[in-house]
Amino acid sequence: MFKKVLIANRGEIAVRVVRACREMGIASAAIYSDADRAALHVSKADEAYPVGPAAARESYLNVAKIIDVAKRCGAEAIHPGYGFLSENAQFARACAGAGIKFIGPPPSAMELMGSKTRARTAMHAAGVPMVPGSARGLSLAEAEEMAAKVGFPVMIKAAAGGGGKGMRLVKAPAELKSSFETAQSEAQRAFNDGEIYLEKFIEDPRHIEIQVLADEHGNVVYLGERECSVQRRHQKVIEEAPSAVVDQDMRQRMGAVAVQATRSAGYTNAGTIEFLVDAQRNFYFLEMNTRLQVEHPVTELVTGLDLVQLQFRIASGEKLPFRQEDIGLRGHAIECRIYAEDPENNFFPSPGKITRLLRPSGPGVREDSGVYQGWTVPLDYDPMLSKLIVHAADRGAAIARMRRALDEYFVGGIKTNLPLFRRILDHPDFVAGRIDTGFLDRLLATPATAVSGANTLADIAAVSAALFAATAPHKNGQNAGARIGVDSRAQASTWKRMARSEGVRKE
Amino acid sequence: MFKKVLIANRGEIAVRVVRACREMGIASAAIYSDADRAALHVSKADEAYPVGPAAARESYLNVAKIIDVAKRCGAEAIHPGYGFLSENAQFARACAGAGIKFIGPPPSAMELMGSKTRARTAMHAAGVPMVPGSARGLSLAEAEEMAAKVGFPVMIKAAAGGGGKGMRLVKAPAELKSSFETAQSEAQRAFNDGEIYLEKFIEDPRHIEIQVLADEHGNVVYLGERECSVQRRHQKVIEEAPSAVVDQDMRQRMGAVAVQATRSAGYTNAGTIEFLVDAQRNFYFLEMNTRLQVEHPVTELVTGLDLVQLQFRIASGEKLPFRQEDIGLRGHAIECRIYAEDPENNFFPSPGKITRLLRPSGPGVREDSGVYQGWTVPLDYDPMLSKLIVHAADRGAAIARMRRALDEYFVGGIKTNLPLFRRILDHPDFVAGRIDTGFLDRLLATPATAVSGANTLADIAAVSAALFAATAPHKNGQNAGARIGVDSRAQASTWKRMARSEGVRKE
Amino acid sequence: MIYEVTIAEKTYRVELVRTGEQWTCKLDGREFPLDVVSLQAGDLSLLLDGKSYEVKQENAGPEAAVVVGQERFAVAVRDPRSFRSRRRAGGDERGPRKITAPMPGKVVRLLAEVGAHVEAGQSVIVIEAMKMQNELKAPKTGVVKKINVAKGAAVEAGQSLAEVE
Amino acid sequence: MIYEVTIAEKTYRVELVRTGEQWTCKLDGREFPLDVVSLQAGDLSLLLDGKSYEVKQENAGPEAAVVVGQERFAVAVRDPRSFRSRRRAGGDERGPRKITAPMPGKVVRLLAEVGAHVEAGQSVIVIEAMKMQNELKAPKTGVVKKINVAKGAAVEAGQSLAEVE
Repeated sequence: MFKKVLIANRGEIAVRVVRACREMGIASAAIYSDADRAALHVSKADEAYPVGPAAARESYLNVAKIIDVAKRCGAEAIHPGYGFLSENAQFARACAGAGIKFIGPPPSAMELMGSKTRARTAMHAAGVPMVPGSARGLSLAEAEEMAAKVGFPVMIKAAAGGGGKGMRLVKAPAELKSSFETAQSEAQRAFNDGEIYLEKFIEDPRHIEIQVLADEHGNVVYLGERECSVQRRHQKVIEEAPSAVVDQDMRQRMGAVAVQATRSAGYTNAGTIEFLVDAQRNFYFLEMNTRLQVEHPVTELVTGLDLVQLQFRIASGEKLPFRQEDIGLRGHAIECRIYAEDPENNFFPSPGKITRLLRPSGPGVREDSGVYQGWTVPLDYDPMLSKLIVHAADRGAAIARMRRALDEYFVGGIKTNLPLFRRILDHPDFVAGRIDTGFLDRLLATPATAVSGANTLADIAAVSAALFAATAPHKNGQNAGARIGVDSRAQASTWKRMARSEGVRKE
Repeated sequence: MFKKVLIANRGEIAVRVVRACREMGIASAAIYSDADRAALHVSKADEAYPVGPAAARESYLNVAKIIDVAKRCGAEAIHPGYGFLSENAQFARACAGAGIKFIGPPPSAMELMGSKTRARTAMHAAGVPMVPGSARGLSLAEAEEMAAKVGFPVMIKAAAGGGGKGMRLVKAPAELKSSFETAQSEAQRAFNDGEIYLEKFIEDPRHIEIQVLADEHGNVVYLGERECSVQRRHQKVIEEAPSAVVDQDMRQRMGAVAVQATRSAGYTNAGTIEFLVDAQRNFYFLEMNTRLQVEHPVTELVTGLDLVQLQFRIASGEKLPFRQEDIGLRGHAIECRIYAEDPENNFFPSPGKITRLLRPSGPGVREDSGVYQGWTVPLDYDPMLSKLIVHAADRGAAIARMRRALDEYFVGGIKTNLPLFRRILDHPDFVAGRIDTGFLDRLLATPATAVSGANTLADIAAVSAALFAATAPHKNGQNAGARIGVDSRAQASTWKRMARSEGVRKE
Repeated sequence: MIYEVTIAEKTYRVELVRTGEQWTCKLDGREFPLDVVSLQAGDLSLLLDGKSYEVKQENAGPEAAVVVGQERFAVAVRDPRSFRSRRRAGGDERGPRKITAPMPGKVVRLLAEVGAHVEAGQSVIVIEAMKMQNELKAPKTGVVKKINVAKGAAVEAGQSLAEVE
Repeated sequence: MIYEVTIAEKTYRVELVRTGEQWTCKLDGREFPLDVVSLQAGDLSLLLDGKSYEVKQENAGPEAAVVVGQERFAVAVRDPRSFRSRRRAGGDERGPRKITAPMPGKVVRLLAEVGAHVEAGQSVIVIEAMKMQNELKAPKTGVVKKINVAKGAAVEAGQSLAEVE
């Protein structure tokens, strides 16, 4: 096993990998930009080295600098996390060139799957079911032609894209040009590659993906599926395992296709095959993510495995410690991605200082966080704060548990999307498992309903707001030092005991 | 299912039960003493009612008051947690008398098992293996006689005892009198019952217990064992599941005995049969705990079940939703009991205000806590703050995970036993599973070894202490407002970048 | 102390009287039995008729908010003697027809010119931040009266970028 | 600023110079490269030769302590200009031969009388707190010189209960 691993990432995934290193006795080396000196992953790692200015291109995407740091600090391997350089084949090659193990697939497989167009061709050849569309990059003119052929609506995608960036749904010919250009410029910015292709848009599909693990000795297994249909702007918001619509038979068929795709790509380490599933439960290859997924914890909870630790074992040349038949799924897991964004304001990012952070705990609750109370969320990167994941005996219990966990979660100082999750988890369609990639947009199109008992709650809010104002520490004048009693004994005044017993009587 | 449940307890277990209620859609009613108005279980519950002064006898042990509150607030059932009234048959009878369901076994079974002496007689009759000793309460004279018969060392126990209270090991005749009297007065104080009995002391036994669940339709299952051998003064400190010495065959034999004991006692709901296991892996009945155990989470993690939710289902008349053959154990779980006590000062309780609380999270980590940052731990009750529980694929991975979780755990303002756990988890005997009830005393008899690299750490401690002093907010004089830079960008000064690159070179 | 607290257009008159550690409270004249303790700064435990409420203070953006249980209430607290709070109270009124930057970022495209007619909801400006492009839409149907920024400009949160009239 | 920090009988001389947000540091004369940021009050992130250390301030009991990574260090900080800190530094010295109550509780039994000979480690007083009885032992072999409390008395943390000489 490696003695030291450099983690070429930041935020919750860097912390996640540091934890895996700590548990395996591997020294962890973090990197940080000038914006991240005080970030959680820096203080949690055994070592930390600066790699440049805040702008990702000059730090977390700075291949030469990162390789240099890895060599200087004696790291034997680099874990790329997700995003940033995790799907960058040149980076993987640079690691190999520097004698450092890249913890992920071989560059060839990354390139094949990294190009959506080449991947489509290869998967098509491997007999993997595909959505009709172009198998290569298109000019605007070609795109218009192809769109006419397969018929609107169509989906425009960046060949180098991922995470919804450089991706646009086009419902009518008139919208094609501006969407094409927006996607192209976004892709150029995000991936430095403006290649765009086009596919028939499947109405209200489910997004279901299969986790695979492949060692470097030819063993490939699948770890069941993840249902990722709750999305906004093609960004996953909630993921769960297993899927409400996948039975054992469908799981085996999807798994077999995923394993076949993995083998045919010469793929190793952890990977994910994403499928679109239509209303008849037909599944079509969407893309392969050649890295650890954000949502890997739901698979960890239902399988009882630690995917990051397995990534280390595979990368260090070990064989998979189990076979397909050893893998069982127990219970149901759900993940919510907590973002610093304002649900009341079109989900715009809401960076800033976290003044309060109350985190859920107790049975079946896991939080993978990249932040802490007092941390100022920088503008410069993806606004995900943490992932809240629950595990329970079945889907109903998991939903109830997630509601409970969300009730315990509080972030002060910045806006987050926490309120959105409560709406989703209370929605009858979600509870019934009737979800597809259009579910969240439909939900957001309907106004949030007022809560029952809102009047009492509003009264309490009003009184509390006054109390906070009256006891604010910075407050001057005659209220200075006004405090709400904290000594509980001092609270047991006569009139309050009276009020309480009245309360009891009123029950 | 019940609409409202009153929780006749405090601290982490009250919060644990509130969470189960929330997840099952049951309204939770908390009770609190004057010392606990600001306690976590009060703010987390849906309702909360005062039951009297700080002294437990006047509040949490006040049967009449608690029943009265339950009736007034319309609770259909009462969950007693552990400790306090959880094993008090009169309380269970009072609940029944008031038409309130007591969530636990019938009073008759509590009384039978609650009296160690009657329990011994009954279990003996049921063919359960026993440790030689007295089957009934003894006078001092009788105790001396019995001790002479079975031979020293002997164990003196309070018939009504539990949790090590009123329990004393006596190694020689000379110690018998004072130990007998101490145990008796302690038992009188704690349980208002001075009955004392005596048993042959098994040298260095393991303490292994079996969790059972019995519904009210005659179905009884066992949920595997818990190894609780790491104890100090007969108080469990670390528990784990499964035990390193229990194989499937032994598990089935212990389980069969436990189920037999449960049936013969007419027992229902959750219970635990404690066994002593000697070096030859013979097991002897120790006692039955007629309530939920502190350490129930390790069983929940390896079985994937929620014991508190199952307690509710059983109490509301449902049948067990599974049979023995449906129950499987996955992975390994370990629990550490975090106490407000000073390991450097003979583990005396260390109540006070929690000024900082940093809690572990991430993969496989669960915390069941009864406290929060800013809470002042009262003198009046058991000093347990929370339970830290981890789950991983095997025992080795679980130990590594617990070490990692402990590294993330920080409690400021009061002393805790956190440092003790690091010593235990690093001890080769614990790592090898060579533990018995004498393990911890032996460990504590040897001085803690200094850490490697202590010099550098001490340098850093010295510099940091000076920095804390220099930047202390209350500090007056010319240092007023001195601050350590928090804006990371401001940190990237030339000389520091230099220092860093030197650092890199030194690697 | 007397405060005027505005929540969703409704204004409450909250009268607090403190005697030692004790508070008594009148809400719009009604006696409001107050059993409250501070758990930590910005976090209250409040008991009312036996019901337990945890109330947390959230300070996001210009307007304050409190969270009661899971319900979030935007609040504007006005101390009749205070001046500053009057401005904050204004923060809750209907906004102007401006297009403002909801967070710091960079203007990557302008989709309309001054004088152009725009439909309500039509995209006018695209800003990029945290690697996401976001289209800022016209708050109403009308004519673009002003555009205060150029393509490529860095903008601050709350900065007025354009006006539609 | 100059501080004398005592850790396990060793005293360090720490010289801090602050220029704006920057700190430079000398430890016993050695230049100590200081790359430090405050994560939150009482919590520092410190980088030294690339190694990352999180340092937390713990204030338990009379003596201060800092935790570096997982290692806890009892520290006595002495500001040569400060008076108060001199007393705190004293807190780290060897204690007297007193038997003191380590926490508040109630005396439930006295196991020796004034004038009695006791062996080191022999129980002298039993106090009960949090429902646990704890036997306070003689710190040394000798004669019980004083007993300051009676059975049933409530005692405070740190209170001197008896003396052995």
